[in-house]
Amino acid sequence: MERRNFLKVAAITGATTALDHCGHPDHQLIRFIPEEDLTPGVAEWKPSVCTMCPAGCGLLVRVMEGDAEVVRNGQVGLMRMGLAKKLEGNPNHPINQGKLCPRGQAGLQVTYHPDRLAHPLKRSGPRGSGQFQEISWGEAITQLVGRLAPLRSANQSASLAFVTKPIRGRRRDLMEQFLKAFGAPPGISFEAFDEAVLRRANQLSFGRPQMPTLDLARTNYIIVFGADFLGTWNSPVAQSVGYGVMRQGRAGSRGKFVMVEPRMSQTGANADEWVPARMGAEGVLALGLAHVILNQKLRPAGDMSRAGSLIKGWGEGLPEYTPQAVESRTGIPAATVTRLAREMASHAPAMAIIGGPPLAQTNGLASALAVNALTALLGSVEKPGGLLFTPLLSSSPIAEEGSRASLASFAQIQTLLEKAPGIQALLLCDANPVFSCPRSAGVREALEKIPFIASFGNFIDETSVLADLILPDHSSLESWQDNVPESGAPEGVVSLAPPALHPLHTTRAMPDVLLEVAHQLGGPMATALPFKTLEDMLRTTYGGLGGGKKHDPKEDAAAWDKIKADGGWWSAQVQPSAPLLNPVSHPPIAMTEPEFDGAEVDFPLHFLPCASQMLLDGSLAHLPWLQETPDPVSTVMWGTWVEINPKTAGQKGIKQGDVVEVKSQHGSLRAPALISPGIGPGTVAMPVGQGHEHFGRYASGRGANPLAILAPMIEPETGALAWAATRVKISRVGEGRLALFAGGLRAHPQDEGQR
Amino acid sequence: MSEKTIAQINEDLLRPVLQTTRRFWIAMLFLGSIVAAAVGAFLYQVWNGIGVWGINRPVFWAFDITNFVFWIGISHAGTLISAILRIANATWRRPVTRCAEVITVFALMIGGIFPIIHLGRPWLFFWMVPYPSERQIWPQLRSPLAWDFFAIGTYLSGSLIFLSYPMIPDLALVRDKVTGWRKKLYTVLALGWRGTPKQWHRLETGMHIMAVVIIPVAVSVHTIVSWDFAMAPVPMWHSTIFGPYFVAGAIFSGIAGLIIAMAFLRKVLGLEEYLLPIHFDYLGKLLLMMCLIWAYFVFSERLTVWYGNESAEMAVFWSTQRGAFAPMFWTMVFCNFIIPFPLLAIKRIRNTITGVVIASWAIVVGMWLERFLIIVPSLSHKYLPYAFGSYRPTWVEITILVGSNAAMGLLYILFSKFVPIIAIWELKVGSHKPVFVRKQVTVIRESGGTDPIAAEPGLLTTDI
Amino acid sequence: MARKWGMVVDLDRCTGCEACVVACRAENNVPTVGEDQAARGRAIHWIRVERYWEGEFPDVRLKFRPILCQQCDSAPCEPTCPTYASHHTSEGLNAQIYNRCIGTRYCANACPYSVRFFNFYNPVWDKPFHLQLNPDVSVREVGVMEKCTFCVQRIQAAEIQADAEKRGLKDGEFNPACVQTCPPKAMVFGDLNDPESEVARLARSNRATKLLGELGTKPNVTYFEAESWEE
Amino acid sequence: MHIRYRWVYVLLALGILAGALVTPIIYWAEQGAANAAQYPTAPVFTSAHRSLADAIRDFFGLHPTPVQPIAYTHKVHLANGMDCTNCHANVESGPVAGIPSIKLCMMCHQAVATDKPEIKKMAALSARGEDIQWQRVYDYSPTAHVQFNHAPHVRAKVECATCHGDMRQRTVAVRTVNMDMGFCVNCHKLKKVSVECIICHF
Repeated sequence: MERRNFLKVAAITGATTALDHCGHPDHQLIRFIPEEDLTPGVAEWKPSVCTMCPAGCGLLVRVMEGDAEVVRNGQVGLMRMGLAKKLEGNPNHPINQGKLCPRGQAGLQVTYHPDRLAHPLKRSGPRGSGQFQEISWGEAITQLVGRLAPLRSANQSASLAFVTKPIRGRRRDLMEQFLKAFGAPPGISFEAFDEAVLRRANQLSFGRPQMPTLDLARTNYIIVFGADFLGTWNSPVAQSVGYGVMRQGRAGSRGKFVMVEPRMSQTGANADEWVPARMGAEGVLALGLAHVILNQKLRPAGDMSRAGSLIKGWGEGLPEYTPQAVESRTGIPAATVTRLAREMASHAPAMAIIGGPPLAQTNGLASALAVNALTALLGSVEKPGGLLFTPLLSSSPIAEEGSRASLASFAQIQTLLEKAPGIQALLLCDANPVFSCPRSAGVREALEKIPFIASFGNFIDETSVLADLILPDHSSLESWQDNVPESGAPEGVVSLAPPALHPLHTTRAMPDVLLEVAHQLGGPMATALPFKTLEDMLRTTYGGLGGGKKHDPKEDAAAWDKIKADGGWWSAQVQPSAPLLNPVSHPPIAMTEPEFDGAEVDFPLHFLPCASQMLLDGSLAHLPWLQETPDPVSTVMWGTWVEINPKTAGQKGIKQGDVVEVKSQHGSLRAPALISPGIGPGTVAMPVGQGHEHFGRYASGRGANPLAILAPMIEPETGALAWAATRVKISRVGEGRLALFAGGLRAHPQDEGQR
Repeated sequence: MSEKTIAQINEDLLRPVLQTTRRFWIAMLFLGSIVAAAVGAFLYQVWNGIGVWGINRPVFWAFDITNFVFWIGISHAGTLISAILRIANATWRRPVTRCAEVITVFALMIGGIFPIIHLGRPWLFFWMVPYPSERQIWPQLRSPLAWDFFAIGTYLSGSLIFLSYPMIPDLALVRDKVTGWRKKLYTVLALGWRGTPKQWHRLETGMHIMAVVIIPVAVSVHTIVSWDFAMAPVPMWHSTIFGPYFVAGAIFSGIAGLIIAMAFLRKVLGLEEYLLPIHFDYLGKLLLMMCLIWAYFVFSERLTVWYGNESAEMAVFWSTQRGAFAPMFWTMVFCNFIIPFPLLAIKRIRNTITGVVIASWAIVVGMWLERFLIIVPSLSHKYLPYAFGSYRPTWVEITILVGSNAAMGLLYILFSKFVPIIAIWELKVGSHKPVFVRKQVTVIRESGGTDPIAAEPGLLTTDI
Repeated sequence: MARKWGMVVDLDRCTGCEACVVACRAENNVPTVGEDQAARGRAIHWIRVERYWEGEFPDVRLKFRPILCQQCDSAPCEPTCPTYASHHTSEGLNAQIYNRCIGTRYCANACPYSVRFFNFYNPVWDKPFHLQLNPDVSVREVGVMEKCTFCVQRIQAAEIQADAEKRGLKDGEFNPACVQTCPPKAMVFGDLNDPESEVARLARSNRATKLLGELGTKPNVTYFEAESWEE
Repeated sequence: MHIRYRWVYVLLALGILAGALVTPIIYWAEQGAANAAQYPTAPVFTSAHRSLADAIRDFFGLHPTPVQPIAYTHKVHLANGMDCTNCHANVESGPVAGIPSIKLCMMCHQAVATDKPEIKKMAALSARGEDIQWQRVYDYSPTAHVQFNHAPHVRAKVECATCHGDMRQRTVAVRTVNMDMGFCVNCHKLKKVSVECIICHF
């Protein structure tokens, strides 16, 4: 149907062009003189940095000459220019070692997306109507300056706020410096699946407020509590590479992988043993394991670090966490607990990891500390085959970020909302809190009150649709990129690369815009940000790296060129440094029971939103490649689903594909049901990512957004959103349709009974 | 029959050819529009792509090939039957042969079109034809589809000869009865038939040779059609039983088709005195036998699969016995066995034409379902369950299916409009002593007419 | 001796992440068909990751298996094609020649692995997505069958390059897109006729199994089944 | 035929017409519905033919002769001692021979033959910052799925003229050699190189 229309359009408008070397370009268009001279038909591989998630993988971009329809000074024409044809991992990069995840592979589509904003826009209709009109860059920047200058003169500069997607690198520093110089509070780095709890826990347990690096390649035993480390969590590519080695890369020693999670994820599917513990009870299980190890003296007690001292009753050998007690609280047989404990103790190096759902509980921090203590007990902190921490370069923004990590982005957003009436101007950079926060948090309503919103993102999404002014950024391939990865490699890494492509549209790099604004604001702003462009800034920061100690300009220049050619800088010299000084002291924590929103009688089911392997937190839902790639577990394409255990479905009379209503105390949504044996009868799961109102033609009006109906439950200490702490009820609404790629469920159809 | 005089026979059998009724035009109108709609549907498909059909991955074949096999099956009534009966010298065959042979030719034409319609790029169908081109490539002769091309080609041309050969005397007969443009037309068609002994002799021998030749061809055609499936490693396709199974099924549905056609002619053209209950009785017996053979094949096919209990095949098996396709499967069994068996087995019912016709209708429907059930369930349950699928037809496929049936009717009616649908001369030969062929020689020389018994006996002696 | 391209897939390494699926789409101009067509079973994935459930909750398992064209030595799809569009090359590839394909779809029916995909409509790319299309791979049109080619464009490019430099191909000098991107390095590609190549070495291993080998298709893709942990 | 049946012909015609119309009607109906359902569609790239005429031309392998914006004369340039590779620089190294941008032309023609009308045209273009819209002369229909690579052919000592004719005699390039598959296959056979389909078609 769809394609038939496209065909008709094509046939009628004659919109057909053909690949430049095997067809005829549109004749009516004029040709511009190409800016560069590439060898036609020959591919060039240029380094870049993947920005689909914060992991900071190194890219090689396959650039080939081609004809692009471009607009140059108001005129449409064909331009022969370098076009990105394929993304591959940079084989020399220490994090992804030449590999890429599906999301990284799809990064190409961001640059060539038909709904990408091609030029600055200003709002022409009422707020949120999505009506904008095209303006020039000059006008756009004047408008922005015109809004910001008065704030400073009226010394309301504190009333400027900045919300950005998590960026690790100089861009982020630039924002911070801009805000500091302006006199505004620090920017808010917003992530939907917040890792603040884990950062906090690592800071308390190990003195490192950052995500861990897993030395899977050398580990013999890994027990994972909820962390989707082969799919979407932390630095998935680096972890997958290590996982491959752990499985079959070492002669004779195949490591064991135990997964503890309530619903089978793509990661869990690979586990040797899959342990569906009760939601929120993961910490208890961890302590149960520790109990066995401690009391059976399976590990020298000497390894008991301060990680242990943070747990109430650790010194006494965790008397309340006998296997039987654990069985009653987690639903995991005592025998299993004992066996697992023995196994992991006798297969050093062994490690325990926590992430994802267990941390999204009211007792998330306690669970994290419990698991950290277990890892410490196993003696694999900052040891080969254990938890490592990527050394943070002195120049890295993470150190600073870390000190802030104690406050989760949800908490930061909430404080922002509280201050909202006082805020005069808001700057957005690809962050989408309206989509990613529970509707009950009222983000949209609060933002609508802010008199002026400017967005740097290059797509219209639920948040930037509220903007009055849009200054679209280049795509990541078109601009300078740098990233100081928080985790993923044992050595210090800077991912850095010059633009791989000439800009396709009349966009501008956000840092350059900020710099220009700063200069136009003049005074202290100009002096605080002396750089002309991001490139200057990057060079002054990293130019010295790898150069000689005594900064000889010639040597530095060579080093700089090398960094640009390599796509970054990394060095084994930067060893894991000693734990940070002034460790945060903290009273011991008791493993409390998790609290859930919604009484069990009215809302009998746990509701588990889970990161989508393809669409991540929804920030990639606009890419058709990812939309059409079947989810690995459900094989659903182009949609959302509610994952229900066959028993639960049977009771409610729900069949595969039926539309069901999921109702929480804070809202309800509708989505087709997916009957899956991989989830317990007491839980329903939904992938995050669909349910966009405004996010390009491929995502808009598709599926439902589970985050919307969440209760505003938080982990008290960090203020992180406890997104797995909501209870719901479900009911069948009627017939529906799922675009499933898989036919059968099982390898032997008979298992499903006679078909 | 012998009490009917030659004049009456001519009168009765030439009537449809010589005068056009209103009913004829209305039929043409009706069928014509349906056929036109089907042609439109096909053009629509060519313009948009075959995606307008319901086919998908893994069910790449459905209605298209079902119709193909079905029509090729129908085609097995005519030529095969009449050939066998000729050789067996069954005299009751005489009124039946032509309307049977016509079915063959038209069914083949219609069936033969489907492999072209079903192509993703129909305009390139001629690549299946071996012809020298600058590309220096020939068709892949290992492909059953290529075999189909040759088999059907042979069978069609064979059947055409088999049909048109004995038409000559009757065309000549018409030639002598009509005037104007039609005179010219039939003069050409009659190929200068003058009924000389040589001509009669050649006709007879020709028919005998063709009858012998056409039987193995007919058998081979449907065997080869069955190989389209049997040669592919698809669960429940890859089976040795398919050859005979398909041939049996073909003759089964073919006879049913023939009976329906005969009943139709009998009513519409008022041939009650020519197509007698006895014919339906005989054909009914034949049909009964085929019904049993068919049932036997289905049973043994199912039994061996079930007993073999091979995982992939069982998936298909259960989908037809209890699964999504079960309703169709049991309808098929009902139509092909439960209904026809008693109707045909009980003599009293078999002698009523109605009973036989009802059975035939059931069988035609049932056999179409059988073809469908051979193709779709297997394709939707191949070896890897992950790639299982299902199928739902679209209006395009349905229109084309209906259109193909309308086309059959259209062609059949048109034919009966232009050629006596019952072989007049055979009837006459049947109703007189064998010696007459000799007598008639002189007559013809005398009167120049072709009507064997035109002149009175008296003339004979004087003229020789 | 002529080359014979083959692949080994280690299911114990495969995590089912589907990076291979997207990489293949990017490299080979595989079109997206949209939700409606996808729901009708017309989505095209030259390589797919099959998943099979075992058991019931809580003792439930999920197994992944990437499936691409197995490039069979005696491929059922080849003899079925009446026009030679599907045929075997001297380097053991299972070629699909788009321009020769008339769309009988017989090959797809005959393929036991269901790895052949048909263009039910003309593929479309909303501009400017088409700027990404790989000029080394042709864009298929309606009515044409398509399938994994082992990235034949990369094979040919490498061979032409090697000839230009008057040398042979080095093992692992190039890889198909799926192999190149596979994060846990579950796939290995190379020349099976070169006994020194890694893929040949692995193919000789005692872990080697063939998918549906019992059908006698002689696949050139070898699978290493997932192993279980023992102390 | 009898006169009183004339009305039947009319009916017959109408009936068949109606039948033929059924599908287009449904088609347009569907189109309407679909368009309503569609998000605003940007112009698309598709492998569909632009028009029925295009499809037919493609089917019979007809190549319209392109009209070049500038009457470039190969004859003169080659006579002045230039070489094919001066402009088609990548023919030895890459798959595509390449056509230079107007920059290269202007290098000489700022000085050379500036008075000639064609050169004036070109100068005007480059002044406007536009390139010359050269039209392809030799190309394969997309439906031919040919992946041609110049370099190996040049390395195999195939003369340019073998496929492109003797350009020393030509002004504007026109399709002198009919590059159908037979042309390629014959040469491949002659030179004993593989004629496997996959060599060119993928």
